[in-house]
Amino acid sequence: EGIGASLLTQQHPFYIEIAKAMEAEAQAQGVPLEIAIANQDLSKQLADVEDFIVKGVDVLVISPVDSQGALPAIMKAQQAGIKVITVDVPAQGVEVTSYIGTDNYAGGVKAAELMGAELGGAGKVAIIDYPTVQSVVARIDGFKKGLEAFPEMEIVAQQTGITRAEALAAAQNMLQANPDVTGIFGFGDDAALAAAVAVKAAGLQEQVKVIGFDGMEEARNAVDSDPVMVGVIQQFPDQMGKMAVDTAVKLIAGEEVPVDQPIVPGVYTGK
Amino acid sequence: MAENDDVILHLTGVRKTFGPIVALKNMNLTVRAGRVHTILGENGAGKSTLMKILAGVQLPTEGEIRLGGEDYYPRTPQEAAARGLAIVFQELSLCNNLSVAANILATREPSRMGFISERKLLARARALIEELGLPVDVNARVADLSIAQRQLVEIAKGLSHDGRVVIFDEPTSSLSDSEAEILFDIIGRLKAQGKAIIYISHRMEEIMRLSDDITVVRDGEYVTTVKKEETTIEELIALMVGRRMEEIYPPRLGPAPDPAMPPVLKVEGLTRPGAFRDASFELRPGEILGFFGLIGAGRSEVMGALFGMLAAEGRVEIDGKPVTIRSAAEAIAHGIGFVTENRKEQGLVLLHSLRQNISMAALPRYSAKGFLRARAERETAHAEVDRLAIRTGSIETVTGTLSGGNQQKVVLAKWLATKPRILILDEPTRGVDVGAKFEIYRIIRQLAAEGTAILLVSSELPEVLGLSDRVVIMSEGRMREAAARDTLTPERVMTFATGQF
Amino acid sequence: MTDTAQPPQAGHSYLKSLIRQYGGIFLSLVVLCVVFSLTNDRFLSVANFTNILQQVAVIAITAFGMTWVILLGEIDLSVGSIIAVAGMVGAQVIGLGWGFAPALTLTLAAGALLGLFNGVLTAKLLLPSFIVTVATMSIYRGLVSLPTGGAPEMNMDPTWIAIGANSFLGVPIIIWIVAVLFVVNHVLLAHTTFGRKTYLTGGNREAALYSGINVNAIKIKIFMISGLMAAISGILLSSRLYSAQTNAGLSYELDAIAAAVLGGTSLSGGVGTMVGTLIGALIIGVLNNGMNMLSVPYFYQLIVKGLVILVAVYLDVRSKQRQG
Amino acid sequence: MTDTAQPPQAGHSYLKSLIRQYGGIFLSLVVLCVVFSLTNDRFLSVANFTNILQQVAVIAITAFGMTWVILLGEIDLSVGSIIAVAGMVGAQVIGLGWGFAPALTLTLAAGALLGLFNGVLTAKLLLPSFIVTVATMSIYRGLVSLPTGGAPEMNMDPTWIAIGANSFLGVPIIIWIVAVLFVVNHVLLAHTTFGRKTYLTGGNREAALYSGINVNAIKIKIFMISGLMAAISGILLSSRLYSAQTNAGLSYELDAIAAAVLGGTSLSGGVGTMVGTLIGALIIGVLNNGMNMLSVPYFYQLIVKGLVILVAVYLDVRSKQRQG
Ligand SMILES: Nc1ncnc2c1ncn2[C@@H]1O[C@H](COP(=O)(O)OP(=O)(O)OP(=O)(O)O)[C@@H](O)[C@H]1O
Ligand SMILES: Nc1ncnc2c1ncn2[C@@H]1O[C@H](COP(=O)(O)OP(=O)(O)OP(=O)(O)O)[C@@H](O)[C@H]1O
Ligand SMILES: [Mg+2]
Ligand SMILES: [Mg+2]
Repeated sequence: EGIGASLLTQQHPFYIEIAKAMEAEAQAQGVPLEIAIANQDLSKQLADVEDFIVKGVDVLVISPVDSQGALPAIMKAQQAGIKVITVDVPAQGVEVTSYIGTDNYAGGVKAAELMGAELGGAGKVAIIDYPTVQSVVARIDGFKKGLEAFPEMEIVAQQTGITRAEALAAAQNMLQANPDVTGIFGFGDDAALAAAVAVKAAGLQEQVKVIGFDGMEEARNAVDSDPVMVGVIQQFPDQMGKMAVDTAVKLIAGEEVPVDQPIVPGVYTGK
Repeated sequence: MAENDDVILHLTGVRKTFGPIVALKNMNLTVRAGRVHTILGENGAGKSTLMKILAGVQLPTEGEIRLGGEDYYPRTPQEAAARGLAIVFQELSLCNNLSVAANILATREPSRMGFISERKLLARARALIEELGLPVDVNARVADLSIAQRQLVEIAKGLSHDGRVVIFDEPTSSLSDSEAEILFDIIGRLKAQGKAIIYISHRMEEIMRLSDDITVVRDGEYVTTVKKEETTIEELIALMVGRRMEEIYPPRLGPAPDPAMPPVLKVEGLTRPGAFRDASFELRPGEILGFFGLIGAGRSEVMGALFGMLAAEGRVEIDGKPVTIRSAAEAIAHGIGFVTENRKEQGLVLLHSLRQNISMAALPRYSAKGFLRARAERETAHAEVDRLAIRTGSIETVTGTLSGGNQQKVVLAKWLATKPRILILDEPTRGVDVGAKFEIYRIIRQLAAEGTAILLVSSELPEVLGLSDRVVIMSEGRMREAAARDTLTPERVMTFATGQF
Repeated sequence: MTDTAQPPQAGHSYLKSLIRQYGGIFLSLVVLCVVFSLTNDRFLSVANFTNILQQVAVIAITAFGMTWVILLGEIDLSVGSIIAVAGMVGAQVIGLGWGFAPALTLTLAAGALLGLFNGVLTAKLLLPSFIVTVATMSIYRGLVSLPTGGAPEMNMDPTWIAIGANSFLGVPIIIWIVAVLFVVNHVLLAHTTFGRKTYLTGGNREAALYSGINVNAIKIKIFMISGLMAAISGILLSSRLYSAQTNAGLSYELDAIAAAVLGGTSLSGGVGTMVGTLIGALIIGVLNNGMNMLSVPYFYQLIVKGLVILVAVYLDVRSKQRQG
Repeated sequence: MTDTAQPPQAGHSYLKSLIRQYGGIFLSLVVLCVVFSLTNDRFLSVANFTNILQQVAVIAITAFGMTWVILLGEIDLSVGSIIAVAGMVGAQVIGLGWGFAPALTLTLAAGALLGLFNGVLTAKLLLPSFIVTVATMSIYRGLVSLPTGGAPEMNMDPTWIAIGANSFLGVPIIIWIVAVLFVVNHVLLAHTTFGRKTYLTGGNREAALYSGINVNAIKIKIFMISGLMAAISGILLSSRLYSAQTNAGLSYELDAIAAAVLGGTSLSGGVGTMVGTLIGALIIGVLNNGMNMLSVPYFYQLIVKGLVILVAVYLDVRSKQRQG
């Protein structure tokens, strides 16, 4: 009966938005919805899905902790006759009924284009990454690919900063080691906001521009008010969540749904 | 020493250092089959260190050791056991969470391909215990045993090795006389079997009773070896401490306390179910009240209850005012000090320096608005180390590295530093050498003369009779008799203590 | 007084002594099961218990190894990272096309080797095991990411996957493995001289030395057991996930320690049993599963989980005080 | 024999005894600094040391509190969660418009209260602190997420932000705070009866009881100190981040324990100093900073960090053995 949703985290505004939008839509449609949080742990996600199977949900909405690693969870659900929709993070190695998500690679390219425009096509860039998350790796790959269009731009440092505190330390230390950096790309809002703090703490606000990814409210406000934050690639979690529930409802009703439902990210540069 | 063929163990010039500390300087020893060879020396003279070397626990720094005519430098306890050496260690080395049987046969459990036969283990341990005649349940967990019973287990464990040389390092320091008798029987049998026995003790009477040969050590150095028949207690003490000592129990200084004086402590009907019932007595300033009883009589529990560490019912008055003491802090605030019987567990922080141990029960004295008065603390520590003649490098020495007897003196120092009005001494001279005992007795006398009221719990009858003004005798948790010292004879005391009156 | 360091005596009164010894936590486990069955009809089903056991397998096996370490009075914080390393070694060897048996062997060897490293540093260099394994936790976690740069590695070897997916005699293979490892660890600890030496060493290191126990050798062996158990956990995990994740097993060391301590193992060494650890792991597993079944929101799950652990240990401590 | 439980004696030989007591880890710290200066010119600059100290502040302050707990022979795994709770309480109170002073007061009170809860459970109910704080780690982490459902909460109060951003007499306020807290904790531990009672209780609980020390009161107070220090860390962290993150401080407990143990605090209690803990925290901080400066990839950083910790403890243990 109803929809089971397994989301990879609940400590990120992006996923909180998705969860909120799903709950709102489920209520509007009058369909039961249960949400489990994997807390970035693949085996917890598998356990959550197994528990959904025992409970007998009709549709599984899942944002995989890992594209490949979610395979057994998805296969188990499908073997139990449950239709699977992936949200935000695609699954690899298995066909799902539908995928709803941002094109992260394209978003990364857009971030590079924005960076190039802001820096006038020349300068030194630092990156804050999160190498164990595939969607982030796609963003970084897209960003690097996009920068190739600017021969006078150079990536001089790349460090990992998973939480906001870690990102702050990484940004500070990169700026210390490379005082001629003029642009920082943060893999997410947290990384970008932390980088902006580091830039101001180092007194480099005239020199360094920061671009983020996700585009949640806090980051958009920062773009509006903080000259260091020049822009953010904006995802649309509210659309994602609503679309996921709508798709699930259609599946319960036995309707056909498209296999791929991409949501093109926007570029937010303020007023 | 002619009969060289009987020599089993022969040491010459053995030296052992721990960093800058010299524990053994120049030690010689010749042990013969079928004889009990006692090693006598002050606390810290190096006796236990020597035994640990023989047992394969420590290696000598220098020196020659020969066992049965062959070189003997055991590197592990197993090697020592294999070469025919059995040892009962001074410090208890039992595992509290395991059963008596598991401890006795530790590492030698009856097993097939590594699987222990629990049935055979019990049977073998029981056989051994029965053969030795020890009153211990092999199924019991060591943690549930009294210190005396643990000591018996330690003895059984040591003797479970079949040795040509059997070492006892202060086996009687926590045994009462009746249990000690069992041990002496065992030693007699071992001797009859032709084994060589090395015996260490500070109790002169038992040394004279058991020994054939006696070797005296001083400051880690061999002094001399004498035959029992050719010496006296007085001579041995003189050899050991380097001076003559006429009287072991110093006489009281000044007059006996006036019985008409109001008591500083009055206890009426103190009862703790399962431990003791109806304890009632009075204690006057300057009085030494002895508590005698066999081990397990419940004396320590009475003291624990007085000190607020154990719950009990009854009436306690201090200076004529009824008090309820619910914690050690309250007891100390009333001027009570408590030299506990188990120094390792209740007495000392072995990791810490002497200075920190000595000040620990008197911290408020060294506090100015919560800050430590370091200088005052150091001065007290120095004064107590001097007064008790504690053998230590400095007041900053880690207490755990001191010899057993010196650790006991630190416990005493700790409570003297609180300047108590009422001082409870529970087995205060356990493991202490004769010279130091005399010092401690002298200090007890002096405290009494200064007006301190003293409760002296001891399992050594001579000690109780030698020091007390009055004596309380307990057995099975009840007071059997309280009488002035003059009215008591050792026989009379034992009658009450064993409940045969 | 029962001997808490010892497993219950065999014989007809086994169940009785089991209840006496594990009264507190056993009660907690039963109460949890009853509460969850009353609130959700699907909780009490064979399918769901299979679920729970499968989900708890990784923690339980790691906790068996951890019990040894804690009994010695030591700690092993690196097991979470070893779980990840094991999965990665298996996946890499399979990737080389060497097949299942070599992959299995090398994975187990890797676990034992990493444990050996912990043990040697602790025993021979006399470093505190806490700091040694905090350091190796970081080192092993770094190592696991080197072959793939942090990305997961798929491992679709059919035999490897069968471990986590198939059944034998109607019972999932994972559960067989947990059962066998439980029995092996229990027997080794309770009925062999090696187990006895472990209790002796953990209970009183000096006494063990005086008894001639080679304390260092025991310590090294036990860290190897811990590494080996973690490696087996890693195999099960990667088998269930069809892949080796570089962040697999993150912070599992805490769950493993919690299971052991919940089961009555004392962190100061010398006291504890495998039975207790198994019950401890089951409590954690039943709790996670039951709250999922009740759809308790995530953050409330964290709170409830903490509270239940507190209540369980409290009951256990109190029931032991009563008896003693 | 030097007394390892005590800070060096005051006086002209202070530096000498400092070097003797902390020879091993002090050396490691110096070597690390030299290596990083040689490989990167910008490492050795006032700006960078300010950086390091700011980054290390949170760990150092948490570790000061942890040192107290470990000295007692206990452990506090809940500090990471308390860091997060503190940030959230501050942000919520600011959000209510009550202003800076009430926010600060309530945050500190919250930290002390959560510590009190740990302390009471450990001391009064006689539960092992490991399991108590594993449980409250989970409970507090759940609580922190309740007000926002897991989202971060902005805290743009100008005074709050000033703590992390401004300087006083040319030195960042954060560094002043670390310095003051170091001195306060050091003096409290080394020169007051409360500190002495802590050492004694950690060294031998029963002997402390018999000496009239109120062991339970000490334990409760010390868990409150630990909670308070964690709350201060939480304030600094949220100030630097302009917001309260619900996952703030995750796994910081391990860093704090590592700093204390690296600094010579013994996990079995009774031995350790604040000076040692500060050096331990600095080693961790310098290491992270230096490797970032050298652009060492993340996974290699993990490996190097582990190795350096091992070497540092090894040197320390060896230098202590040498002295006797
Ligand atoms: N591990 C050690 N480290 C440092 N010093 C030690 C160590 N073991 C023993 N000592 C020192 O060696 C000396 C001899 O100690 P030992 O225990 O052999 O004395 P003992 O003759 O058995 O005394 P007692 O009669 O009090 O038992 C003492 O000064 C003691 O402090
Ligand atoms: N460390 C201990 N652990 C557990 N039980 C103990 C311990 N010490 C003593 N007991 C128990 O307390 C009871 C009395 O103890 P104890 O033998 O100390 O009596 P006592 O009258 O004080 O004798 P003594 O002072 O001669 O030792 C015994 O039944 C014993 O089992
Ligand atoms: Mg001795
Ligand atoms: Mg007694």
